[in-house]
Amino acid sequence: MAMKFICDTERCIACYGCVVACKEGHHLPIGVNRRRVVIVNEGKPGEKSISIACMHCSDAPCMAVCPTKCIYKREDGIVLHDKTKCIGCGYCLMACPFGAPQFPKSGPFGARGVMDKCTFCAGGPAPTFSEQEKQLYGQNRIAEGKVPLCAGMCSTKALLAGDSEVISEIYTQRVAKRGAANL
Amino acid sequence: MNKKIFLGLLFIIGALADTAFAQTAPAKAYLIDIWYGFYNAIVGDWAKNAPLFIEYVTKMKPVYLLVVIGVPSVFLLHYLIIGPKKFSHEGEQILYYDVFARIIHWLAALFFSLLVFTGLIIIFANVFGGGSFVKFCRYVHLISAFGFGITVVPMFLMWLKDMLPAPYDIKWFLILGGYLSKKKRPIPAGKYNAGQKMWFWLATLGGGFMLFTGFYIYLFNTSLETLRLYTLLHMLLGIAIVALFFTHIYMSMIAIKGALWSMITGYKSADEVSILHSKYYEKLKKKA
Amino acid sequence: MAARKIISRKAPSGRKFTLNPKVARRSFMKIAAAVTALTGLALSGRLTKEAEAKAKKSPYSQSKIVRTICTYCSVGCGIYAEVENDVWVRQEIAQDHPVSRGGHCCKGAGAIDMVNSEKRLKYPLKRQNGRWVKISWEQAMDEICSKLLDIRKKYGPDAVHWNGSAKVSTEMAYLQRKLAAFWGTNNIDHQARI
Amino acid sequence: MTNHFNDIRHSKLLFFIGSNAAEAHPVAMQYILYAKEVNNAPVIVVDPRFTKLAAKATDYVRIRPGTDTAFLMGLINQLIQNDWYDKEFVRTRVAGFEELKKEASHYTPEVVEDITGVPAKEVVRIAKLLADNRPGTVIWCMGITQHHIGSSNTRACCILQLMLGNMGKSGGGTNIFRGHDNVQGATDMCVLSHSLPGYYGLSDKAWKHWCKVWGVDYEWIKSRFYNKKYMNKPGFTLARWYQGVIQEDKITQYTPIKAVVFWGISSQSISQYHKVKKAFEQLDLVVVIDPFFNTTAAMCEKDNVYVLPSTSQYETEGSVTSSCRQAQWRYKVVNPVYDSKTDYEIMEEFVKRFGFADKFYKNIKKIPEDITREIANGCLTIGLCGWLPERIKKHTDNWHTFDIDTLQAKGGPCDGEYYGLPWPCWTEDHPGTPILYDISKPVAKGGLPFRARFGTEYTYPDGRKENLLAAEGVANPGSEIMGGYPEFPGWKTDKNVIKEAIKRGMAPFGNARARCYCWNFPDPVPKHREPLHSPRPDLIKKYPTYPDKPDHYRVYTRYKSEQKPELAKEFPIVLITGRVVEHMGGGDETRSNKYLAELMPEVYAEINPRLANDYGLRDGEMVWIESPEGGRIKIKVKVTERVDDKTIFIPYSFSGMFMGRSMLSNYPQGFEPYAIGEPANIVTNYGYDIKTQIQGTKECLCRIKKA
Repeated sequence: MAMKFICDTERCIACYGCVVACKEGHHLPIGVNRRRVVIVNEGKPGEKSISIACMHCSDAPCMAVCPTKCIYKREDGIVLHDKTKCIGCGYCLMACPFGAPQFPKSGPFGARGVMDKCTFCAGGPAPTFSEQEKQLYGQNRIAEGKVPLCAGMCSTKALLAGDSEVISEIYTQRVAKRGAANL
Repeated sequence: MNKKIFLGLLFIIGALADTAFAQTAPAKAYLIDIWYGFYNAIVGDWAKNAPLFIEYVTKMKPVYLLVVIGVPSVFLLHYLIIGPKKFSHEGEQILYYDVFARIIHWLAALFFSLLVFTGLIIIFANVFGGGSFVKFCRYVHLISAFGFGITVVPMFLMWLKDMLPAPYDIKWFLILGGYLSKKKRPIPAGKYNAGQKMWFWLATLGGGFMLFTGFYIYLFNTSLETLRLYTLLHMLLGIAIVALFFTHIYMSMIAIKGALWSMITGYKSADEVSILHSKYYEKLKKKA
Repeated sequence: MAARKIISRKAPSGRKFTLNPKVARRSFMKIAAAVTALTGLALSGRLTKEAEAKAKKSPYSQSKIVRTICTYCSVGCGIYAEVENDVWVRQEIAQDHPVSRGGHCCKGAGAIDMVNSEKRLKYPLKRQNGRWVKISWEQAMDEICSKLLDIRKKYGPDAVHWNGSAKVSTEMAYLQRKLAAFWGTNNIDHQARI
Repeated sequence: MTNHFNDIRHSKLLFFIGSNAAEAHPVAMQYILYAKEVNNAPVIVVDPRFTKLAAKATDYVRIRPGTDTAFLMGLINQLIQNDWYDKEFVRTRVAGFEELKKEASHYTPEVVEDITGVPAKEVVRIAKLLADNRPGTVIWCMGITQHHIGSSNTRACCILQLMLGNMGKSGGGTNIFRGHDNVQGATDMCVLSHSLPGYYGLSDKAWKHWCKVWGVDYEWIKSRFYNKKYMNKPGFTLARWYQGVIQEDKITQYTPIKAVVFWGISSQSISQYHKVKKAFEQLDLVVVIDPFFNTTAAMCEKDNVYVLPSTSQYETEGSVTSSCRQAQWRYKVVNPVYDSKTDYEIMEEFVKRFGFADKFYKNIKKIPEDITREIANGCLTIGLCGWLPERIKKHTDNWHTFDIDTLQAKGGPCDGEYYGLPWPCWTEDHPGTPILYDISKPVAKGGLPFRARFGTEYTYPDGRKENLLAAEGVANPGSEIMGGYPEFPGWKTDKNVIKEAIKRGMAPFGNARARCYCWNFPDPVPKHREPLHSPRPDLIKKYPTYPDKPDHYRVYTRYKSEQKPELAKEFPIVLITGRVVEHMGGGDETRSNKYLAELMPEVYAEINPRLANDYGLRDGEMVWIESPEGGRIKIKVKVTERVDDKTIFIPYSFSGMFMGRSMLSNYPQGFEPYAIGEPANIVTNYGYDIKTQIQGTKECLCRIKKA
């Protein structure tokens, strides 16, 4: 089992619903974008957009390079990190293909604070539902049995979140339906 | 591992694959263009050097471990088998380091040691449990870098002349500075021997390069591609610096009995200079 | 059928509800299946903090869910507002709303900010000598109404123009029109004009 | 909207004209994309700008701003010429076809190409697409309405659907995505200067009906007015009220306006905003009631302004009507925060001090439920009789029981009813009318014929007589009269008449034909007229505007005298405004949300690379944009191919700057929005619709200067 996101680019309309849902839900500071929307060919035919966050890679490069070994993988494939251990070195950002790790400028001398990234709305290593968890990682919706905010609030249901097998099945079906309709 | 990451990428951007089925925008944009558009916008030049970065950074820790454990153990063996060199500290004294040189040396030494130790702590952050202690070390590393940056300049200038390489340095290297024998034979070396020269150049120029790369790693305001390169170089050079740093400490504090005092008082005994810096001693004698 | 499994899930409001099977069959499946995956996960007990999660199912134990409607555009998206001690603590996903099905654009996703924003106007203000002065409601209403009545007396009821709103409830909009009628003017308009 | 959002799932074609649903109505996109994906429906987007919606289109048509009627008439002409129109539908349910045919025949593809810039071939192709994919839906927004011929534009859209026979069908219809969350409700309540709630108008009959509903004496209401003439005369509109203060155009009211109340509305949405600001300085009193400190208050630089903090919508309750005429109950989430009061409380404060509280609240004891009941008692014309507070609440409480395909509840407490009881909801047990003019269902089950509002017969100018009632055999199932019938006498004021009609399976307002020829409009059949400020001086002679209208909502409105061919020389660039997804309306709310402000922190002008290079402008540079009326704004350039090289686009949701000057010092400390920018409406031009006086912000001219 591995939790994953898929963004259906044919459906994504770059409404930024996922971005604000995430920020508002987890009370993120300005400048920290756990999720962002990338638009290509803006204003031209072929304009497409995609919503990107931590992809919770099965073989996460960030885990490999972290000097504090604060990034870990849960059994369900969600990649989380321990903010109390993180030192804000930035290696994870250098290793990440998606630019997922975020660094608020909060340390002394404008240094990077500790890393922040998408938690798949699964909180962090702090006790579930504790004040500390809320402060550091935001909501822990997975523990409540709820879907991540971004996918739940996606206006066109472009963003899918869940077990990779299930969502890729849905996605395949969707594309197949589209294909058949266009034959 | 890289293969897996790429597969992951394909999975994600595979979301685009259905453009092949669906009718697209009015004037057809080529699927491959869109794919590359996304790839460039999201992944960018990650594939160029990030896999390399990941590979080397993960391998760096054992190398450092090897250096941190290996170098001292070699010296321990040396100490046990060959033992330190002993010189008489009585008799004629030669002024080796003036007050200015000593102050600069010790200031630089302080910052440099801080840099090395905090650097090592950062590399082995998981051993120290990460968190606020290591974060504190990061700030110490940063402040020390500024301190070292200020002191390294006069140090570089004051020793530059004596640190220029000389032909007999090759001979020094061939006999490894005579540290492998217990005999007291004059060793070919000027005011500073080839080992010291090596250390000097590494500490000043290498240190400068460390400052440069470190500054970018701290600011994080250049492209990730460059940052990865700088980080790698920072870490690679760090290995050499840590190794020589340990050597320097061993040599000055243990390998040559009483050598430490010369940097405190400024004087070395003629006995010591005549053996370890024979060429310089000859020069001095000639002058006299 | 995977979608079937989620059909009788507890609604966030605590009420049992049944989704129309047709709903699940349609493209609604996407998010629904994501729910399956996650609830399935919760049940498999492989969560890191499984024991703690069991003890406390929600971070807001005293909260209740209020159904309300987004205030931005005319699509009328549903919102589940989670309220605890008269504080809107969290905006939940109204996945079973027949029109929006949980969807929000960026404005709606931040609807909670309408209440919690620190930029909210906090007290009546009056501009005096070029500066803003805090006044009481009583004073504000007294001054405004006496000025309005003076203008009415001096120039007639049509000297006041009322601008109503498309952002208030239908009832309130009705009262705005009624007020203009009772005031004695047709000088009333709102955003629908433009 | 004649249909509802979910019904778009059944569409076989989507025709957007002047709508950017992807930014203005993102959640509606899930149905639009569903139709595109599953029905393989062509998505045709007609817009001067390549919008985010156009990015999802299958066919994008770039049109010159202000020429929608010409394009639509060109399509209609193609449908008629090629016999692609729905002959049966036209025979049985449409009136004035001959007149339409005559007028439309002028708009050949070549003529359309000349006017709109759309290639002639493209016009034929789109017409064929429309004809081949039925039922298709036509969707529009302010891109269609905000023109001086906005009312013609909208009618042209409706006529297009009539020709295609798409009216009253699932998947068809004319779907106007409206702007604000409750603009439909507020419009139904006619917070408008030309009508009383329920679109009753301002006639004596209407006043008498409402006096009866309110339980007040008609004579008393009359005594409140200056005189009876002003009771029946439409008042100033939002678009031009400020002329009542500055009087640049002659006003036809006995007094200038001395005080203005802004209740939950931002002023920067009014065109020629610099003149509105001038009006603020001449007013004796400005009252601003808003949850946020809005621009209106910041623009008043005289000691004449009061700002009252009302609560947000989540701290009060009431029903809201979404674009598809469905009511939902917006429950109160929390009690009012800070020292703010709900709108109802503020209203009470006003009414109490005005001294007519007993009359005003005669039927209203419990707020807001009793108000809903009073509305249900009064608004018979649009069938709000069934909108009881309990029913609306029941629907909202059980929204999960409604089928997303038809919006009909299956089982549960609302079994068989349509979500939100889309009006007309004729009686207390009527399920609502999800699709207007649908004659496949009985009226009692949500069916409806066309309204017989304009008599039973009409003689056209050429002497042709036509029966305006629907043809024989065309009526809702179960109707007592299978064919056209006139409206029931007294149905607008008597609920029993409505009940009686429903019982007989008939619509209270009759069963008629939809008119293509509206004799009560300046242009009975929609007709292209060049924008007042046209970039094509050569076309002005051929398609001139209307004569000036001396008393248009109490103010002289220039048409003919404003349309000058030489203007385009000095102001060569077309300016259009529009929405961005991050901000709403005037943006005072959304710019006070830090996340939204972060996403869209500043205003910009979209300029085509070609135009930018001609003026030597680079991306991110500042530019002055100037309007013929003297408005000018300093704004950042965004070089993009979204617009063509004759047009620039500015999002209108910004304020806080004024002609290059920051107004931040006018905000009390701590209440400034996170993002400020120049209001686009400073540079929007003169020009108002001939019928409704909507402002023409989508057909402006401007010039640009490097800053």
